Amino acid sequence: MQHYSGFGLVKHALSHHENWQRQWRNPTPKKEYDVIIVGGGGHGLATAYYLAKVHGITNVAVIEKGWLGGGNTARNTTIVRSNYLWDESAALYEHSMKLWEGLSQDLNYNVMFSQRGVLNLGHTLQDMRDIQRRVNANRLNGIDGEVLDTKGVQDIVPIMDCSKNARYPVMGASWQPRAGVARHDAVAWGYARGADARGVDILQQTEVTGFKIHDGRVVGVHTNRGDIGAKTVGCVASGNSGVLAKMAGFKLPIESHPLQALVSEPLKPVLDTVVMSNHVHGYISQSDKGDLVIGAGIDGYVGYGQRGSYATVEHTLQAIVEMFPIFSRVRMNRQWGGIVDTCPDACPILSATPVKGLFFNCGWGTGGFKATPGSGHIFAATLAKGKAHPLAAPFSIDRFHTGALVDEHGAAGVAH
Amino acid sequence: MTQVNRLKQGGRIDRSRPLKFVFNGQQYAGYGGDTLASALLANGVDIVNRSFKYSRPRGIVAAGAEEPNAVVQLGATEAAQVPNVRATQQALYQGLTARSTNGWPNVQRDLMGMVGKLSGTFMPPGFYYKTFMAPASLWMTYEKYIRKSAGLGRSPAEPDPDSYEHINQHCDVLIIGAGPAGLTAAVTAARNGARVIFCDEQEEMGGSLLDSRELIDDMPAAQWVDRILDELSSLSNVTLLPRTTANGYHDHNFVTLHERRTEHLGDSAPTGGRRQARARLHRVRASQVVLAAGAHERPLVYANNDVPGNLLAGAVSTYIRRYGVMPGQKLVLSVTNDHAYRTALDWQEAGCEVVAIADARANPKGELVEKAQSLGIRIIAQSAVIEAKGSNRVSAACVAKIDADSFSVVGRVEELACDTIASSGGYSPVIHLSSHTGTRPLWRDDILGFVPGEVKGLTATGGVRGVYPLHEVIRDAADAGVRATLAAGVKTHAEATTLPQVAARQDGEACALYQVPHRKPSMRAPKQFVDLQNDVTAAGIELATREGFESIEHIKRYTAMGFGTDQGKLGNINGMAIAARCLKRTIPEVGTTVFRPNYTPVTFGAIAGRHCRDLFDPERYTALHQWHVEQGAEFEDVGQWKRPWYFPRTVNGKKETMHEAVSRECLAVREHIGILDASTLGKIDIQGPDAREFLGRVYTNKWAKLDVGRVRYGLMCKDDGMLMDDGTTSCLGENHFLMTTTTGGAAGVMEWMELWHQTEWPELDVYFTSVTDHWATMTVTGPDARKLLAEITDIDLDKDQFKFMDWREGTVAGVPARVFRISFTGELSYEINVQANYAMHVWKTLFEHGEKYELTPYGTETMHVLRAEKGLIIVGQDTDGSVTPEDLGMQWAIGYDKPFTWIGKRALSRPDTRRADRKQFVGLKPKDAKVVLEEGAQIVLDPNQSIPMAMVGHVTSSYYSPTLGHGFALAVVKGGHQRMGETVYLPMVDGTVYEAEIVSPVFVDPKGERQHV
Amino acid sequence: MSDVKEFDTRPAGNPSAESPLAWTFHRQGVLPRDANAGVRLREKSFLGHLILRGGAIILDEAVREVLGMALPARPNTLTLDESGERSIQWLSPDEWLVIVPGGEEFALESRLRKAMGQAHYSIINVSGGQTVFTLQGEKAREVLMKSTLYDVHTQAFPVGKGVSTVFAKSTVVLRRPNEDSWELVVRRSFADYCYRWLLDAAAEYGAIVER
Amino acid sequence: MFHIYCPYCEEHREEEEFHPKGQAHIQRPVDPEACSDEAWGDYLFFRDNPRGIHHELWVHAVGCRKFFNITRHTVSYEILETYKMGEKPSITAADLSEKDKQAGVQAASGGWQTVGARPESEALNKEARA
Repeated sequence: MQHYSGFGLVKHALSHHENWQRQWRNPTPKKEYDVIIVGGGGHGLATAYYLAKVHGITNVAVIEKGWLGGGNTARNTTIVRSNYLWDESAALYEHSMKLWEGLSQDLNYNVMFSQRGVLNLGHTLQDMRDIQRRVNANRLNGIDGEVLDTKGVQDIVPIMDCSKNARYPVMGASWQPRAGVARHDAVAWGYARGADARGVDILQQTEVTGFKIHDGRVVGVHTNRGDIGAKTVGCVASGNSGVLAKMAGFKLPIESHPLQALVSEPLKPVLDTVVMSNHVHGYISQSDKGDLVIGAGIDGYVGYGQRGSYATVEHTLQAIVEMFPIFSRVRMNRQWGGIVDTCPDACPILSATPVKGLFFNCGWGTGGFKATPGSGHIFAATLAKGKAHPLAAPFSIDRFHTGALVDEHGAAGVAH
Repeated sequence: MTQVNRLKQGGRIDRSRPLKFVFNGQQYAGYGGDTLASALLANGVDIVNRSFKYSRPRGIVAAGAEEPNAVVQLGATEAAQVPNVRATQQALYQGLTARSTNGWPNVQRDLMGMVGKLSGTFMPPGFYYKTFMAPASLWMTYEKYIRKSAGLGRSPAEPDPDSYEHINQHCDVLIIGAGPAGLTAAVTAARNGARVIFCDEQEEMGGSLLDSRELIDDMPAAQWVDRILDELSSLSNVTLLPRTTANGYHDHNFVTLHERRTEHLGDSAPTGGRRQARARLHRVRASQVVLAAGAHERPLVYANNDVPGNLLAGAVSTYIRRYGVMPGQKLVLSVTNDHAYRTALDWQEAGCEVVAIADARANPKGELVEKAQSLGIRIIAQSAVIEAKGSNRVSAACVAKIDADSFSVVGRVEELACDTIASSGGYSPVIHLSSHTGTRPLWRDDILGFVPGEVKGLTATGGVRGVYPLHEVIRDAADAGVRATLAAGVKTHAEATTLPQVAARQDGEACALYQVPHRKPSMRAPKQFVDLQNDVTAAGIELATREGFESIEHIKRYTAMGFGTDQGKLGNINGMAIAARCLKRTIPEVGTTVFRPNYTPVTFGAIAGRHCRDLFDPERYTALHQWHVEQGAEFEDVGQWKRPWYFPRTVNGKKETMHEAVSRECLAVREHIGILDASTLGKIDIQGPDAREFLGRVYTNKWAKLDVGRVRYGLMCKDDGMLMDDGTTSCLGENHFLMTTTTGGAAGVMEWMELWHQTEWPELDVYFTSVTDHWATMTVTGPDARKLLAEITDIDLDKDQFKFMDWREGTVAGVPARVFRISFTGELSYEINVQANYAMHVWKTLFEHGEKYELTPYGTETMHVLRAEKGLIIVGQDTDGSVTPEDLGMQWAIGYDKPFTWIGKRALSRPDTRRADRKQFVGLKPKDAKVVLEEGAQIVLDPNQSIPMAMVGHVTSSYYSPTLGHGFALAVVKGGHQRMGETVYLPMVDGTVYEAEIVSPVFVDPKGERQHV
Repeated sequence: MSDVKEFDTRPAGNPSAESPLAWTFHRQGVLPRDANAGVRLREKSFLGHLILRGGAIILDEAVREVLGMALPARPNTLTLDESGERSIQWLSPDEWLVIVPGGEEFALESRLRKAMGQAHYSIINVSGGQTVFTLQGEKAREVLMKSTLYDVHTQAFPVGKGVSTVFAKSTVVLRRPNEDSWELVVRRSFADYCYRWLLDAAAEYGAIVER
Repeated sequence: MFHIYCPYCEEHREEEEFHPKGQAHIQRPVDPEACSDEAWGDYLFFRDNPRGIHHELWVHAVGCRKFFNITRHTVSYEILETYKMGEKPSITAADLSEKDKQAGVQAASGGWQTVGARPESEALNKEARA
């Protein structure tokens, strides 16, 4: 793998940039792999990367029906935080946060993880109770966080309307300084490059059309490029997980919903943190390019169309203008939609399945991007060992039968 | 300043209306009918901006929505700032003030330009990903500078003085685009009786006909436009919307149109007179949509094609014919098609020199070619401009013979002195709207462009589907107008109206050329720009493909091509063609890009509409709201309701704090009497012979034996066993009940019951009707409640006649009332329901009589304290969707042996709901009486353990009790019901650790005697 | 149906009553009276409102007998008596809204109950819970277009139509009792919001508010 | 933005008047007590989630307040039919074209069971309509 550095850039400039290597190969599928990952998004590529790097398992293929990183990795609002309420999810996301903190160096690929802090606003007394509960829990779980009052919020975001005149005045917020945003595409590309360099085959434009199952055990997959054998298969296909599960003969407690987001035209720096409001219902940050990146809630119906209802966008921008009256004349450049796989308890599934050797990692709903490194790291361990990593254990499919849900709806009321 | 480039005559501008404007601090003049861009060109302003990555000088390229460079900051005052306005779409008005968005200290002498020259070398696509990684600690510092250099315009710093609005529209046929196709389709649909909405993004309708050389019905095209518009505006079934951009096409023919109502008049909507909205967002539900958006001309990609003076051929014609502006003196035209020859004709007719036309075709022929030849214009076949010379303005064009197949320059390079290079590489249909709902466009080799895929309810016509010759456009559009009208179900004879007469023009075939080859390979040639706004070059795309980015989506993301505010209207196809060349594929194999709304950017304000400020969200008021306001109540938002939170008194000029007010209110209730406006509680009237059975199914407890005249508290779960809502339900008649719900749960419970009734149990005879707003509810509570009420009611309040959990009817203050003896405070309480119109009368009468008892109004905060002292839960505060009735210790409210398996019951026997260590509802008594625990504080058993600590629960409610004289709390604790008397610890963020004892959640009057007195 | 508690919520005496807009008018002080106003807005307060639920056939018989009016059977329609003061509005296949002059509602309820006998139905008095706005003037339709999703074009919304629909961020029953006016049946707690919305949307046309 | 035909109001209305309520034809087990934990969990949480033809329950929340069913394509978002409670969809998996099948289009499997249309309530519904 070509090492990236500032010095390298200068060297390449002198040769007119004609000597840069491919960041990943375009290999021909082998007959069989030790592990096949279905889904070449951030989570799938991270899984492959850590399988190779941590567990030394390099005879791995990542099978992607489109282009790598082309699903939700390419369509999210890039927020990274770990201040989740319940111990189980907090542990999961904090594990991920720690990996984020060294990710650019680990991958030798600058994923532009910007720890600009995330504010979760409270507008009602109950919001504030929930915030206190979450921050207290976070602190005892070793996760940074503070409860701010209105003035504390205003100090961090002077351009926000924190006055009493607002319909739902800002009463305070939780503040996680280590949280922030990252360059979403770079995450997928960085993992792809790192995995490829360690021998992982990334098979793009390859669609899994079925699973080869013998005696209740998965032995490979059918694809549009022929059958490929595998000892272990891990599905990391977000919105399409339900479709894959159906191919393998079982159902998941998942529904795929549209989740919309939008960006403004690029502006000079005006907002240097991430602001989220469950109650007024919108969240916003500013990207390195200057776009205001704004997220909406999910639409209530099942949808694989990568688009949702316009009314959702209207409501979101109403919330943004309510919080930031100065943005009224700023213009929305583009809107788009992702397909998010939502679980009834707003927590993921990292689990074995009724088919031996077949594992699923899905159900990240609206919050999957931030989990990318942690999810890949834990799922790689699960695939390598053939049983759930301790952090994954609470997120087994069984919980929907025993009732042991990890209900994060309070923490994920607004999609992020 | 004189308008050096303004033609003496011609154009559609209004020379009788001179206007002054300011650009980059300098004053200029223009005319009514100008755009900012045409006025800048008229004044000889070459450089309008600096490019964002390389800081190169940039000029105006286009004349419409596709303009990538002339993006300016508008506004004379702070509040009226508008970032990123395209000068080509901004009408000039008196006093318009604009400036470039990049360039320091100014666009003419830009110091960043030096940096730009360097970064041109060191900043290939993706360079961010390859550097700034060491040391990790410095990344946030690097990032600060990266951010500073990004962005175009700036946000205003003050709130917008203007308002915006939505308007909902419905029509048979929506026609988008008022060029020849749109006009023809509109007039056809309108004459056939369709309800028509006809919109166009420009200041004036007419599209390409406004600068056309052609004749329609023997009159200049622009004159024909006027005639058709006159007819359309006289028809009552037609809504004409100029200055209105169709910016989003959504499912089932829902289209958003953004109408700029006052942006052509000034920085802000005119003041004085009645208030107007600055913009109107039309939300159109159209039975049929006719897309007549035309096509954008494609520039050719050659070296230094970004130097000011490089324009689109069609834009040059537009500036000359529509605005009476010469963008230069000496023109070199580089083309691949016949249509662009008109620019040479327009140029020469305006009295300036056409140096040459470089035509990429080996043997150009066609009417326009012949016309140019006959005018003596030099035509250089099989050649193109391969490089522009000049730094701040084009000084020459390098023209050479090229071979497109081998992608090479095959002849001598001739340097032609000129100040303007206009190029035309063909036309890209404006398919954006047709792909907003996910339909993939289709590539057509014959027109060298993408056309719309099939979209239900949408008919594309004219240029947008690759029909370019005017006579064919008109025929196609008339047909589209008829088809759309019929498809909309309009009853009509559907006769195509007489087609206007247009001479058929013989054009030669166009050839395919995107990037023009240079003598040097792309990586070494001077920059050949593909996406001008994002500084994406042909070399950048080549590098991306070299590094393995092979899908067009990868290439776009790696290079940022198409991510600008122009969304790649000029560059995308060229970029795809370059990628196709590098990857040795065809353009459709490289992929299509699916456009997303918006077609052009729309202000947040317009999308938000009137739903902001005072109208952001409804404020719901009870019938007693005015009284609360006049008493100086502080309000709490509960859902959309405004509820009094507490009533601070001003004593000796000093206003009580919340703590003081709440203590006073609490003691008043416990010692005398208080009154609460409880009107916001949800109320549902339930009638029918199966009402009782239905209640038994949706509530956890039993309802079979509740007598008429009695009230019962009930819990409602979802089928996962988790508590969803609670409230009391009264038996009004054998088949008649009145249910109350929580304030926030009212609508949800109503829909919940309808859901079960309509989908699972339609055989039950029962009806539900919301009566939340009909009844006003006032709770009088406290030891003196009976005495007060007795003064103004005819109801027998005798404690044995009217017992706790009874209800009675009668009058209160002369108004018919239902009175419920239920208590949320633990005190003797009467909840009075009267028709809301009479509530104020009853309330005031209570106060007239209550003065002697020190009747004290209290708000939600006191209500919370009083109920917490009694261990009564608030759903949503003490529960969070993971709490069962058993967790709450409310087994007394669970009908385990009811015959029907009520909602939630089965889930209680799942392994997880049977766990002994579930979090259970308890009271907490802080060891230190002065302490009021923090709500949300986490509970641990061992305060000395290391982080992460094992948490066993949290505080759900916590208050100071003025009655008890100490703080107390409610909490959920793992296995809490078995831990009574144990000590737990609450480690706080500041390091303090509180101790508390687990106790019963009932702190006041544990035997419940007071409510029974 | 028997075993239901009838209750006349209107007092016999004459205690002061406050319409849902009482606070709104009080706060506003002087009501708008613009010259050349495009819209005129009026609250028709203190009317009798009853919700009838039950089977169409049997309810139709009862209202014919008691009110001398037919139950509108087609969805989204409205029938009025000759005076225009009494109306029945279709709300759903088993639900209708009856509006009568204030004070008539309880007697009407009792007579309907008698007429309905033992059938399964319900009648609910909601007179305190909602109010009626009338909107008139040449710009009334445009103000409604800014406020509601429903197509208010005369072709789509002839006299005699009435629909429950979205109004800004609230809901109303919108109906057209005659050529000149629109009626909005508004929930009490949303009345202030709807009123403020209407005036804001009418700002460019000018408005007159009558009490 | 869907334009939805309400089978009770007998006209098309805007999406904002409706709420989606999840997959249609999910029947509550007749005897919950006899259900295994697994069967109960399936009823509560497991859904078809097809990429293709889906039968959905919606309510005309701001309108007639009636629940009804929609058969909708979850990729194209085309509404293929709407039908009242107690009725069965006329478009099901069997109607998928070969082309659709090859393209991986799926159909919800719930088409045969209809909530509110267990034999006893179906009879009652018929009576009510008569």
